[in-house]
Amino acid sequence: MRYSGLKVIKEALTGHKEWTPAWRDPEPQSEYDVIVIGGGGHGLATAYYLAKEYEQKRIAVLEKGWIGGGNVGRNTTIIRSNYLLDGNEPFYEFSLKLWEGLEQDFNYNAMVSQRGILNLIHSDAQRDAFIRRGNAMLLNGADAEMLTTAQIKARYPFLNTEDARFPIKGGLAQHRGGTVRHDAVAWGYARGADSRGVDIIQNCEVTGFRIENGKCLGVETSRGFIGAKKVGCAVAGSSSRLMSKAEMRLPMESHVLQAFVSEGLKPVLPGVVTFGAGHFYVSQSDKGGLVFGGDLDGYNSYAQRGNLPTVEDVCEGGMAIFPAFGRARLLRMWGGIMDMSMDGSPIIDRTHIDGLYFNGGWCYGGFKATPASGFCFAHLLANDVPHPTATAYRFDRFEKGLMIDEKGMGNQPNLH
Amino acid sequence: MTQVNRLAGGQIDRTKTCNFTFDGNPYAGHSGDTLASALLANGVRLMGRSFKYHRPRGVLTAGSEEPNALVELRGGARQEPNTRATTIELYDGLLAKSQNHMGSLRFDLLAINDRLSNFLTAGFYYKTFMWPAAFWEKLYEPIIRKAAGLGSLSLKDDPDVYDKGFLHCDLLIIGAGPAGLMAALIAGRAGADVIIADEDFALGGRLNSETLSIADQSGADWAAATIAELSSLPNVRIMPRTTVIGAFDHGIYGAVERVGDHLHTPDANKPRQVLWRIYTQKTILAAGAIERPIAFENNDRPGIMLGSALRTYANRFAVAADKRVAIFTNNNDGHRTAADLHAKGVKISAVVDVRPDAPRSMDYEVLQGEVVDTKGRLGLTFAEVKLADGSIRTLECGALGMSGGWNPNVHMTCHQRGRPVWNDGIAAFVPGADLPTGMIVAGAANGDMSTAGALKGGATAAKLALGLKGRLPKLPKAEDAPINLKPFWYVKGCSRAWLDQQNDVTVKDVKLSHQEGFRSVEHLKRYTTLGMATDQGKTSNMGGLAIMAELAGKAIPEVGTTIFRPPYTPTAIGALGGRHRGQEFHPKRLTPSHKWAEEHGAVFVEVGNWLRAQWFPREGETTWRESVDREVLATRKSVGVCDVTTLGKVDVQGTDAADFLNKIYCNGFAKLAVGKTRYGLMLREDGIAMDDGTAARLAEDHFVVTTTTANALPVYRHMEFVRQCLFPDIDVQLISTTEAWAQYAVAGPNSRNLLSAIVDQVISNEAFPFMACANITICGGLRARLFRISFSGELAYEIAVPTEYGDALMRKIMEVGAQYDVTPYGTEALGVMRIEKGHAAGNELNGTTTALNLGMARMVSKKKDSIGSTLSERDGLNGDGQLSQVGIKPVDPNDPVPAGAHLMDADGPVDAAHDQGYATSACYSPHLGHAIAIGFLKNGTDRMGERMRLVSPLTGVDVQVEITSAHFIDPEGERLRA
Amino acid sequence: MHDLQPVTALGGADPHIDTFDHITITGNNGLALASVAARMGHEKACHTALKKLLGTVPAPGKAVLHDPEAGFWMGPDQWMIGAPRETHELLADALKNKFGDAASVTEQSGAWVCFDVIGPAMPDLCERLCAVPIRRMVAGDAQRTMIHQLGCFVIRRDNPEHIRILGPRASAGSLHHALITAAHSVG
Amino acid sequence: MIIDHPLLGPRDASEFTYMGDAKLIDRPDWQSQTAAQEFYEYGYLRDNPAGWHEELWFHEAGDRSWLVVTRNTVTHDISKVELARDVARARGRSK
Repeated sequence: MRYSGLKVIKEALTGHKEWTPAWRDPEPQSEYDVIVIGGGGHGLATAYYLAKEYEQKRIAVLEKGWIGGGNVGRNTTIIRSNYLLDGNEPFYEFSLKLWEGLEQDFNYNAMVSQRGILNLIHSDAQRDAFIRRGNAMLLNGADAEMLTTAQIKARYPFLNTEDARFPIKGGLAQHRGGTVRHDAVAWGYARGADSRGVDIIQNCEVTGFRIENGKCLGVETSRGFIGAKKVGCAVAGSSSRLMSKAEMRLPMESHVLQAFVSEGLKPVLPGVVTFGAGHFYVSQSDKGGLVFGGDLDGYNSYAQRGNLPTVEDVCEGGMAIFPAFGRARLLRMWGGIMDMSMDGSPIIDRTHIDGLYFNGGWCYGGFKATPASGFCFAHLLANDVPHPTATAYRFDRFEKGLMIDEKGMGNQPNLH
Repeated sequence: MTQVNRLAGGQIDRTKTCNFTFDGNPYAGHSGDTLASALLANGVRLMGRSFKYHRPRGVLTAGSEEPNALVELRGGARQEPNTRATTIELYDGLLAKSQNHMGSLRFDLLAINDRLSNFLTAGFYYKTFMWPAAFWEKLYEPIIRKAAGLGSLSLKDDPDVYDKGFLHCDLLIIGAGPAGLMAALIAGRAGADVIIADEDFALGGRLNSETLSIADQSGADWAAATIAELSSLPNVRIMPRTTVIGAFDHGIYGAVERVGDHLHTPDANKPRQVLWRIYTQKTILAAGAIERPIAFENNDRPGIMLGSALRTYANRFAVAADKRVAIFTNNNDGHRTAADLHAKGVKISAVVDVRPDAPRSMDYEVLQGEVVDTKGRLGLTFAEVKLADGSIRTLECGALGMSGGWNPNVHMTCHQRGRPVWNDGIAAFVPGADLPTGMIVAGAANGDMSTAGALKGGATAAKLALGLKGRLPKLPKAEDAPINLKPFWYVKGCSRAWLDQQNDVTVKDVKLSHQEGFRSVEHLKRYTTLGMATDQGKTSNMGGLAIMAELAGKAIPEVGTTIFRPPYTPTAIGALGGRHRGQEFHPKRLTPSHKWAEEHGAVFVEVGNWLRAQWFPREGETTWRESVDREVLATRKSVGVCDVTTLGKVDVQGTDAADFLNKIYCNGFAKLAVGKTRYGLMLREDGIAMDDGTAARLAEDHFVVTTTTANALPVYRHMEFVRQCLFPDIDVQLISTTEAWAQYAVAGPNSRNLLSAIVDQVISNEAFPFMACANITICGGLRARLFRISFSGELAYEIAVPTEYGDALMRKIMEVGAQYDVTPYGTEALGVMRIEKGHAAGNELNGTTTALNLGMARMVSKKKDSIGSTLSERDGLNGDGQLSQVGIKPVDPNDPVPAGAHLMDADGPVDAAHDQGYATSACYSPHLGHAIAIGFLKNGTDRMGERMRLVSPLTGVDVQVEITSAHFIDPEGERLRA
Repeated sequence: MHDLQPVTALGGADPHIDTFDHITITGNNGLALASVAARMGHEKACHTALKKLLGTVPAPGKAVLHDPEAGFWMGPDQWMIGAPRETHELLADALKNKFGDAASVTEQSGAWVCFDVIGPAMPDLCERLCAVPIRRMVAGDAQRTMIHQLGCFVIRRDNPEHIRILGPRASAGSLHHALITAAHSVG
Repeated sequence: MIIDHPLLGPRDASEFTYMGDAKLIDRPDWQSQTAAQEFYEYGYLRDNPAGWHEELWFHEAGDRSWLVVTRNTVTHDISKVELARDVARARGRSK
């Protein structure tokens, strides 16, 4: 079924009888050509592009719970491609370009809203670093603009520039950045994949891999063994847990990142703002909630919930730049499990086991990467060579000393 | 306007009248009222509009679970959107406005959405607004956004202040209803440190809302007497107006106390609210229960509310919601409401009970049947009842109470991912076994719905929590009615029957969600927005779950609940931010010469919480460059002084001190002579440069190590890690002395002359050569330290005295140095001189550069074990194509060479694929008369003299440059050895 | 003798005093401080010297409020010793003489700002500053904690209404501001 | 969270700075034949278990002790807290 305004009107006039499930609820088959483990954004996107761009058949997505229940359904919905390093920027810019045509591509309105993202600058050294970054973005074909404090103030008149502990000395803007309705991304990919024959199997937990003579033959699941020619893992925060079943240790730790939303408010924030001297970033959703976040809690966790000190730290940052938010109320806080890699950059690579592929290490940048991650992982699964924008995302980069460390924090995941 | 619906009795203070304004109209109520009760007393039922369809809304509840009666409270900078009228304590002069309407509240133009509701079903927006692609941002989204949100912020800075605090107790009791009060009484009498917190301003919970008695007194009187006794116990802290917002790990709870919200404005210097972090051994959750509504056609009109709310308004606030009230119930609670209201003289139109065995009454009519529709545009006028025989009966009523049973307040039992379990007896979820550490649940929150059950539950919980021995004390006699409830969630055949009244989610939407495959409870929530409103589904979720369960052919517990998340009720962001606002966001660190620098007009800059003098403008100087150029030239010509106290300092002592430095620095320290200083480069274990500084050997077993200002803390932490975790038997003692010593750089050809007049010892070049260090005295005996080190490339010293003498030393240097025209210089001049000298600093030590990149590859000793040396040898960090530090100067001396610009081949294309490197630090060199920069270039050491392009498309720079050595000045180092 | 005049952490020559209804906050400029850390293998000798100096070795979390030298535990095998500045300006040197090879001694006089907070509202004030269980602490309890993001020592003195707070000297102004605001809130 | 410090008793975890897996104590021998491989694994590979995890915390705003905390990464329960120095010695580290 194709969604459109006309279809909505027709159904409204005829009692909404023809709407069918957005995706089927199939029983797993005994074997597939490709199994993607993880029904999150990346897994569903992978399946979608495998079917659509790489014309693969017999594909299944296995999800232990309900699709979209991981980080794609619990992030702060920001998209951007304001990266610095060679290994990253082309990939994230590819992703942003995919976002720009996504809704028409998969026929689902995910509300991709390019309302711009702004990183505030508070010191000369920070300005130098942001100039270098902005130049890297432009040299890679992305957009970037350096804004003066006056330009910023014109857009955000209630920004605290008068009594700021860390004076605002301008900002690096990416106008093509913005926000997306996160759940709809999972649903859109799921619906698009399903309509191309992909089996999306919920409540099917992978409990092990069947590996013989260095080759992966399929997966053991809570619903029995399912054979596969190729198995791709895209389970974000659960990566270490899953890959340990193939006796792999990953360059990664799982950390909790909290996110927050306020009560619905009439529009005040046109774009996304990031506070460069505190741990705070914020945007406003189409429903009116201020959606904001900050730093990791900082300790290994699989608990999908955080603690009070981080909540306070984030709100302190918010009050420092937007003192008018004091009278808005925090409505809900939640946590997601981040697959924090050792250099803050992801891995899309084959493993040493034939037929077993890995996609993970997204840290807290996974959402914006969803389309390109799916596209590149599909490319790798289909062709056994990396997509041109994802060649640096290899397992062996740590052993070889080819880290992609945007923040320069080294091999301590919670600092990225 | 008079208080037409005010009844007799209640717990309001009729001696105190509070005048207030709602939507510009003046009203009067009493102290002890909420805004909601006062509005109802004045006959106002219409208080707001719903989110999507802009349907008229009145109060649904009498508590913090209210989804409908949300207002903008106060005006000006104190305007507070989405404030529940049901929790606003009335004060004289209160000002409130309704919200979310275009035009007036009565004639809201956006009510057109209600006419279009058939088009605006759950998730409709995912299926449309996609063509043409560019129209989303330009047309559709702006329209949607404009309609979004409920109340509005003033966008003025919040004028109130907020405190944070910390409390410790043996037992935290959440909720001061019968269970909580009884628990507090037992624990308090037993001598435990008890905190009892309740969100309400009046303690007692439902006891204040019911006509039930405890022992021989009314419930409210028993509560008052109990609170009086608790108040007399020094070990009990009673906290009204305090909402416990979340249960965090290991017995930590967040609680917000509203100190000033019931006042016209908070007292001067006092906070509006306090965020308490409560550390407790045990917790009793006695948070009560919330009544649930029933879904039927048009069940959302103003006047339709929970039956328990009708009782609260009547019994506690002495307010009838209307002169004529009908009740729709599936259990005995509806009859309790009818009896209470009848006793107060309110006309009961009828009690509609779905149960065939409903109790009869002499006082009012009881109908077996269901309410199937209602009428009344801005407020309820009639309810249509379908009787058991199928006939329709119309009831005239201005209020209708819904009693669908009660949901225990399990919220906080689930904050650590515990899941509630289903209890058939009360047809509701009750706390599961997986509770937060130390939590015990009592009373209605635990599913004990009678007063006697609550008292007993509270007493038992207290005994359990404190491990008290012996029997429970005799509890007062109280109501102990059994539950008689027929689960009933919605009237069959209804469609526009509201579940989530704020977000406009109806039974029809749940059905559509199921039809389209959004059947998991989380999908249901996200697709329909059920339970995502400001009440987080407290009154709506159960109905949605029950209907989804029925559609899916499952039992309710199989469908499960969504996850309960903090905060329990929405919490002001200001309270979570506390005092850390404006200038107090982070503490400031001031240098010992700060006062002196202020007196001399310094401009300050923030560096790692320090405020450092950036430059010292003099009269007649119109740009910062003039000041900085002057400071640089004066220093290089004669002598300058700069406060460098901010550099981290670590005192390293012990017999293994030299060995220790050998481990943390990549270069060697074992052979450094006493009285000498050496530059040290510290690597992270991954082989990347971490920090640099100097180590001065004051004695065989004593070094003073310096770090960069920004890295003082992480470097100290790293040193302790190496000492305690890697080499636990090493005899080294560490302590930070950053703030113990005031330290000044004195630089320039006259620095020795100047210092000779201060230092008591001889500091000739022979006696005190380059890189010497010593404990000295100055000015006739003050202990001090002297280091002959140079960041500027000049003959230079750093001199340190105990911090309390720092101000005096600065003044002394300026006084003594006058004859040499000593010039104070700030961080800008410091930066210029180090760039001229090619010294790496923070911009170069950016966490991705190696010793090799910095031109110090040979420093990494291969003869010893040091942190990072092994991993620094990886192939990817060595060999052809590595970046190395170079100098960059413009071919045309008038061109800029900005930091952050990228290096490209002179004739090649300008794009990412041809990027050769970048400029890290740049300045105008007054010494050379043109701009210079240092930066990193691929194979840079082999490219001296090469012409390249330096481009910064971001800032519009594209210039020809020449690659040079980074040592722009005195490359042989003759000056600093002079 | 040298002619350099010391200044207090808040600037000026005289201690700063702030008086509220139920609290007095006094800047205490009269302390000389030095840390003492036992050398590896010389822990016993260090303890002996400490005992001789203070009468007893301060246990973890404890201070010995002894005259003229007092001391509190800072970390494993590490203590802070304080004495009146008037009589003990060269405290570190004196201690080094007493401890010899048994300990590393580091002057700390300039590193800290000291405030004495006295009054019946002291526990209320403390509750708005830091997470120490102030009402459960007894005389001689010394805890390091965070006040306004600053690492501080909080020492409960003999007078039950008295606590002494040692904070980083460079942030004396910020710490003082935090104390004053809290005093307003509870005063 | 509360960390029950072996010397100081229960302290708010916000006084501590977190580093990661306590296996970081087991730094390889730089002179080993396979030092490069060992340091790579030491520096970069983690078990990252969902369950009990021995990890390093630094009492930054306290007594400056490094601690080894045994904590469950799913429930956040803490079962054991030791001084890292004692753990390091027990694992055979010296100087």
